[in-house]
Amino acid sequence: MSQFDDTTIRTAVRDWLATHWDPERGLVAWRHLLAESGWGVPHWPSEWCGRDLPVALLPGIEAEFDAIGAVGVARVGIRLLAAATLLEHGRDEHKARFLRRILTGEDTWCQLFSEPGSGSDLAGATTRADFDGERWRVNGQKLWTTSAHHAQWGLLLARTDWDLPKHQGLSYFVIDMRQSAIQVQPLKQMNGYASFNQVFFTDAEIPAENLIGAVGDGWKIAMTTLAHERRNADALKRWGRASDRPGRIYAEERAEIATVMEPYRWYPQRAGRVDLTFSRARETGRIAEPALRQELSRLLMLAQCAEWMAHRARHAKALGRPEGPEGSLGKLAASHLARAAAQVHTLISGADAMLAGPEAPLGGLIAEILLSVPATSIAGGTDEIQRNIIAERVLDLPREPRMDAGPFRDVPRNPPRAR
Amino acid sequence: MSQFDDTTIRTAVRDWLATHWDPERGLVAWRHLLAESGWGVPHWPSEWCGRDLPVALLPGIEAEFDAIGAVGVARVGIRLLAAATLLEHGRDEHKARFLRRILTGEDTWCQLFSEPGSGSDLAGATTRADFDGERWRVNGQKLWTTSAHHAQWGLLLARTDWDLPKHQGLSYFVIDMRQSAIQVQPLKQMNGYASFNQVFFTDAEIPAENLIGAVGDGWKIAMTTLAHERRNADALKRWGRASDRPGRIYAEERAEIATVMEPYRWYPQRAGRVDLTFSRARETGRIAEPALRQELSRLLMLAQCAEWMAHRARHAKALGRPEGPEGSLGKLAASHLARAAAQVHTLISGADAMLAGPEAPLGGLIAEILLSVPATSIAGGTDEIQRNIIAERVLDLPREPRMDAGPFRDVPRNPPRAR
Amino acid sequence: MHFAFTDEQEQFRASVQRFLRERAPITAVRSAMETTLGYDRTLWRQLCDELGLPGIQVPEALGGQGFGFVELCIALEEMGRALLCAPFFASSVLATQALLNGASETQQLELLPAIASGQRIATLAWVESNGRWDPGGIALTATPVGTGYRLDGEKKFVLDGDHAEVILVAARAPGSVGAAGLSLLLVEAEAPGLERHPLQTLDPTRRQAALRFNGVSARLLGAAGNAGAALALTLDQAAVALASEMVGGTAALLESAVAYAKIRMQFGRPIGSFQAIKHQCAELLLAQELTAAAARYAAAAVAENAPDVPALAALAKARASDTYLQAAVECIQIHGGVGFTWDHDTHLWFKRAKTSQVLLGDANYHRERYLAQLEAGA
Amino acid sequence: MHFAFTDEQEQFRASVQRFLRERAPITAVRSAMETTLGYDRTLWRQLCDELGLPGIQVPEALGGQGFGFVELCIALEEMGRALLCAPFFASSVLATQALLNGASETQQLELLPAIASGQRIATLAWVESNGRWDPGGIALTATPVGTGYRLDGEKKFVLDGDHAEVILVAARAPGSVGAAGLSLLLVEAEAPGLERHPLQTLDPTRRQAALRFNGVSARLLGAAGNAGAALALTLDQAAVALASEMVGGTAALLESAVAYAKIRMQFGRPIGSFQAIKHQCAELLLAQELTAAAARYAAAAVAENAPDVPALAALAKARASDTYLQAAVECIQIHGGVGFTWDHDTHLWFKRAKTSQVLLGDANYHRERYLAQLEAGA
Repeated sequence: MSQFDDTTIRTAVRDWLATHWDPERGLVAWRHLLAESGWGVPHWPSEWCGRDLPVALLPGIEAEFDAIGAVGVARVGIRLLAAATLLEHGRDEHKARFLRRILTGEDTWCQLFSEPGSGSDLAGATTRADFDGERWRVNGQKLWTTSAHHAQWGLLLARTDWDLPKHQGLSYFVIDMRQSAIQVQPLKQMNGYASFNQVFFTDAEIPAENLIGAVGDGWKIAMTTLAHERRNADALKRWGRASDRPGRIYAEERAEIATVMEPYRWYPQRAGRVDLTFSRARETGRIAEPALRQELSRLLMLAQCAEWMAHRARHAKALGRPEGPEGSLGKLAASHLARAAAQVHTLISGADAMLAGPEAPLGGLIAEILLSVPATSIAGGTDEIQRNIIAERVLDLPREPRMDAGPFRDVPRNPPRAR
Repeated sequence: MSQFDDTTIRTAVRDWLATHWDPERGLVAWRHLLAESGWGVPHWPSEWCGRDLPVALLPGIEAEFDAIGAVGVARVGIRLLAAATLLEHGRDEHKARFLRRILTGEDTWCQLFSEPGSGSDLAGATTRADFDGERWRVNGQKLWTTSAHHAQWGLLLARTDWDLPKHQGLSYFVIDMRQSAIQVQPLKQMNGYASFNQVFFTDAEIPAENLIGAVGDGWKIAMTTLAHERRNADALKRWGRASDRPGRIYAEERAEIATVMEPYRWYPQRAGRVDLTFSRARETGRIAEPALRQELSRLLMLAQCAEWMAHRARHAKALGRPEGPEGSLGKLAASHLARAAAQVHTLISGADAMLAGPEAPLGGLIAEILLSVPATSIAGGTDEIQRNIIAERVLDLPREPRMDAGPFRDVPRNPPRAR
Repeated sequence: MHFAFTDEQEQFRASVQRFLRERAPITAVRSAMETTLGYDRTLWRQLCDELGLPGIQVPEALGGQGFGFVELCIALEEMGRALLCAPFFASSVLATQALLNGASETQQLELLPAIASGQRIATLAWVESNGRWDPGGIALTATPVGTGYRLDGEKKFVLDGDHAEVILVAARAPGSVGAAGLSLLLVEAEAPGLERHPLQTLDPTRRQAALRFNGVSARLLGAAGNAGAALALTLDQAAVALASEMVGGTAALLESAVAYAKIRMQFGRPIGSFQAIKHQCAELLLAQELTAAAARYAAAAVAENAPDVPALAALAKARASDTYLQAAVECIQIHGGVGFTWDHDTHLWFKRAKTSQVLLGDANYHRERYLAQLEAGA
Repeated sequence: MHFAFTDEQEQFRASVQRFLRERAPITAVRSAMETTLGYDRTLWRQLCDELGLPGIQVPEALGGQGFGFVELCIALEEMGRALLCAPFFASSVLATQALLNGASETQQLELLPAIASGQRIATLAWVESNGRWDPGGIALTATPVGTGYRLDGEKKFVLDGDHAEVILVAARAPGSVGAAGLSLLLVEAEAPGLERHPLQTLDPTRRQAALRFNGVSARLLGAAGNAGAALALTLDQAAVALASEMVGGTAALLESAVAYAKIRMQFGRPIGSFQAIKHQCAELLLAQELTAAAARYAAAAVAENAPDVPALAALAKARASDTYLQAAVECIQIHGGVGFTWDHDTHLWFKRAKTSQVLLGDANYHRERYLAQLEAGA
């Protein structure tokens, strides 16, 4: 058997862990070891902290880590999207400079794509980067930037040519967030959380070598980042499972996860918490109300179907069939679910639905659901965009006539927002 | 007081009726008398069978007719739209030739606007009329033509210029339906009725003098016809109230009404028959089912609101305020009502909803409702078109980019349908 | 029954609208909702002194403006549109109507002038922790003690209950059940044994409180044990009033959504040129027109003491519950991400819509009531 | 539980689909539905001889193909797509499952081969004029007479009941109530005292009949008074089977709507380029994917005799009732006027959808059942 045999590999990693794993080691030092050994990201290229192993072997390797509670590389947050993008589009100098510190968790990253004037229409970005012969100067504003307040690096999509059609005039940069020309302001949401930031650039600087890909490749590279974002959306649900074992390294990992997961604390509520409806209906006695019963039953059926639809898509993928439409369909189903769940929670809570805070139902959790659900049909692509995607890419219905095909300079767009 | 005083006028008409009214007279002969006297359409110009009286006096005059049961001019069907259109856009020779026979009921008319390839997009008509120096020759196909099988005359919208933008290349004609170059075929609907026709033209002829307005005025004139159609839609509900009195003239009127009303027999069912839901729910005992109660209550509320909305619009109009958006809003509400009513009828009928014919609920009426309701959201402008109208003309939202603005010859359109 | 407002009524609406636009813009709402008191006393005084709104429907003989219930509802539409943050609904709708319906003439003469002038804030406490909106759910007892009564029990969801100076309490004779045995009683805010506890609400522009009555002395209003009908009427009238306020709020949301759809550009076009947005707005306008018709018809019915007020109140409130929330949800959706931010104003209406959805009973409750009314009448 | 079909199952689907496309196009459906018999005997024989469909899920020892319930449901999806006009559902689903669930082995050996081969058409008669789908609604009585039984009463909505040769009747012992005392009995089509009366149906592609039993002799199947569970199981299985058929019908409607939206031009564009149409189709696809997932999961559960079949059957049927009708209504809407004409085919699926909506219980009924199942299991 070759070196790629599952048993061989599992033996190898088990031996290596037996020698090196020590829960009292510092988190960063341990991850440097992982990066050097290639066991942290064994499917990455061997010259970049990996071992060139096929992805299919990852579960076995992870199982060996899990078996003894060994901590892995930094696996949460935007930094993963950065790593995936750099691996695909970065030059060797970029990989050398950034990848290892991503794995060790020394650097956090943020994604600077959305703008006040371009939400659904991401390619309509108007934050500009102008090359002055020596370096790029960035001016504009980004929005919905998670972790911008503690990130070292940002993945920036900026317009570098205004005479080309909009998708062609964008370039992709790594920008150092620690400069005074960048101001980060938290953005409070209607549910009281402030999970995102606004980022203002006033002649912020990027050295020439921080351009990723070629000038004008920005849209293509951003699509890579977003594909990984979608792929990781499912993973988010599994994130933050920090171990509660004793040991210095676990404590450090818990702190890391707490920081990175902070913005996502309300995400379960955003999805409507269908899981709470049946039990709440029984506990409150409202399950006896016929009109509620219909709504509740409809909701639970929808939730069950959405789960099956997702399973079925995953199963078909596992059988090697094409991925199919499940991305946007699943997202749209999640939107329907969240809205229906909010309605059912309201019906169950009755007058109590008017309350918030500790004295409110479930210590305010129901109120948090009611105030978070409206984000589901917007964040990560509105329902309207999902329906367009399904109609055009799954059902192959014709596209609408485009009004933004010419030089971007001439495309009607939103005026800059006052600060 | 002037001759326009209500009392004076009512006395005048009462005297005239006392002298002339005779229920044993023939219907057509009586209506010729009415046309000569001007009392049939007193608000029309005195040179065209009228008396130049203000519309406000009509109710009083009608009351005098009603008081003794005097029959009026032919008031039902497309002929009224023809009369309104000719009065506004016809030349004197047209009025002289057509108006009187419309009032006497000697001629029936049909409207030849819709085509297989142009439904929502009426201005996309491709039935062509070409002038050969002497007469117009018509080729093409019309659809949804009520009464085409017995009409003497048709109001035809046809394309006379293919190089102008689509609204400008249409002309408006009166066409003699009694020619062999016109074939009329009944069109059966999914509910079993055949209320409409398809009309095929193969070198059908129109003399030059039957052009209404100028060449290219077709769209503008068709709008006049359609405005009257909408205005008369409400009146339809009151049509067909033939008197059951004895007397030759009443028998003749009943026969006329039966012929003209035949295509509209299923219209009440098309609207969903909300009026039957509450009583049926009680009679079947289904009103005790909680889920049905919610649906039924929601439906009855909607029906009540739609009625108030219509009242409110009429009242505001009576106060001299601008007509407002009630046309499309009312039509859209009627669509929602019809669909919701069909659902409620289904819930009430349960297993019986699977039946049709004499043994089915209400002798098949419920089945007829279920099979007729789908027409409500299509006929007279689809829901989608109504929403566009509301959005653009009431809410003033911007129009979509037009793909059909150039010469009609170049506008993408449906291929002709095989016969 | 009238189907359109008179010119006088439209002028009245315009004056209230102008006043609120100038004195109570949304920035003022935001400031007021964050104060301890929960509203702006200065603005309240202006509302009283300049427009006389707090007693608009109260007869002049009782210190009011002598207009009718329709005018009250017009004012409420405008307050809903402006999202007025003030104890108007508690004092001028709930408490005022309870007194008009349930107190004796002498008591009305004594109590209403101060409330109608806006000098004293009153409220009505009827719902309890069980969350039942119908008077049958009342458990708090009123026990005769000398010439007065002693109240024992609790009330919850009392609008402006933490700061109101006059508290009308619906209570029942010990041992009674259902709509029988109910009385309306007056409690002063400072009465011994009364504990008032502000509730943290989803909607920061409408305060609520929980009240605990530990042997609180109270004064009977109207006849003892006979307040069931007056209370039921008051709640029906309040439902119509709330529906009117909700119609105004819906109008504000619809306007906001449409205005944004006209200027927001994506893909080189205003988003309002996309059918998805267009048709959503068209359907929302339809829902709003239908609901507004219901609320206005119901208001006229209340003004005329029509016998079908219970059915019409249920209809108006059920429709308003659905329509206001639909407008709030869709207004956020059309604004996209920015509509979900705190700094954007839509969430303030959303929170009012969400609260109004259940206040005085949700749509399911009122749909059931409506059908029961039809059955009783048929 | 599996979440996708195996390659073998997909091949089976393709062969059924091909067969139906070639031999039973919609023109053939139109001809068949207008015959007196209501279906095409030649086509039925081909269906039996070439594909062996009528006994697909019946064990080989009983004369069937020995495939499972999942394969049955795959075939039903394709029959729903093609709108097959044949007594398959009555004979191969209702009657066959009733025999498999409720007859003794000897009886199965005697009766099933002829049904599984398609030689004899059978049906199940359980619903009566009261329209109750649950076995508790049965009133027809079976009175023991010698070694047999005498049936008195009536049945309604009996699928293919006017021409079926074998009629399985659900009856109750005189005096029994609810699910107790029920028996399954066999009646020959020509039995004296049996009056069969075809019902005029909304859906001309699925015949129904009313049956009157005036002292009809019948033969007991299984144990006397003990058929309640078998009947309930049969109805759950039938609900899953019907849901599968409905999923296929929905697919046909969705394909038709999308295909038309791509070619129909209005305003110089295909109507499918308008968001109103696009988004409607996208939502319909979502509804269909969700419902298909439910029907397929439920079919697998039946195949595995899973304990939650009652809940899953309720779920699949409730969703299918809503989704199929939605597809039918919107397919007509997208086709516009032409979709309302007799010559256009959409109305045929619409009528099947409308009938299937209530057949075996409507969505409200099954939503209530689903929640009751969850409560019982929680």
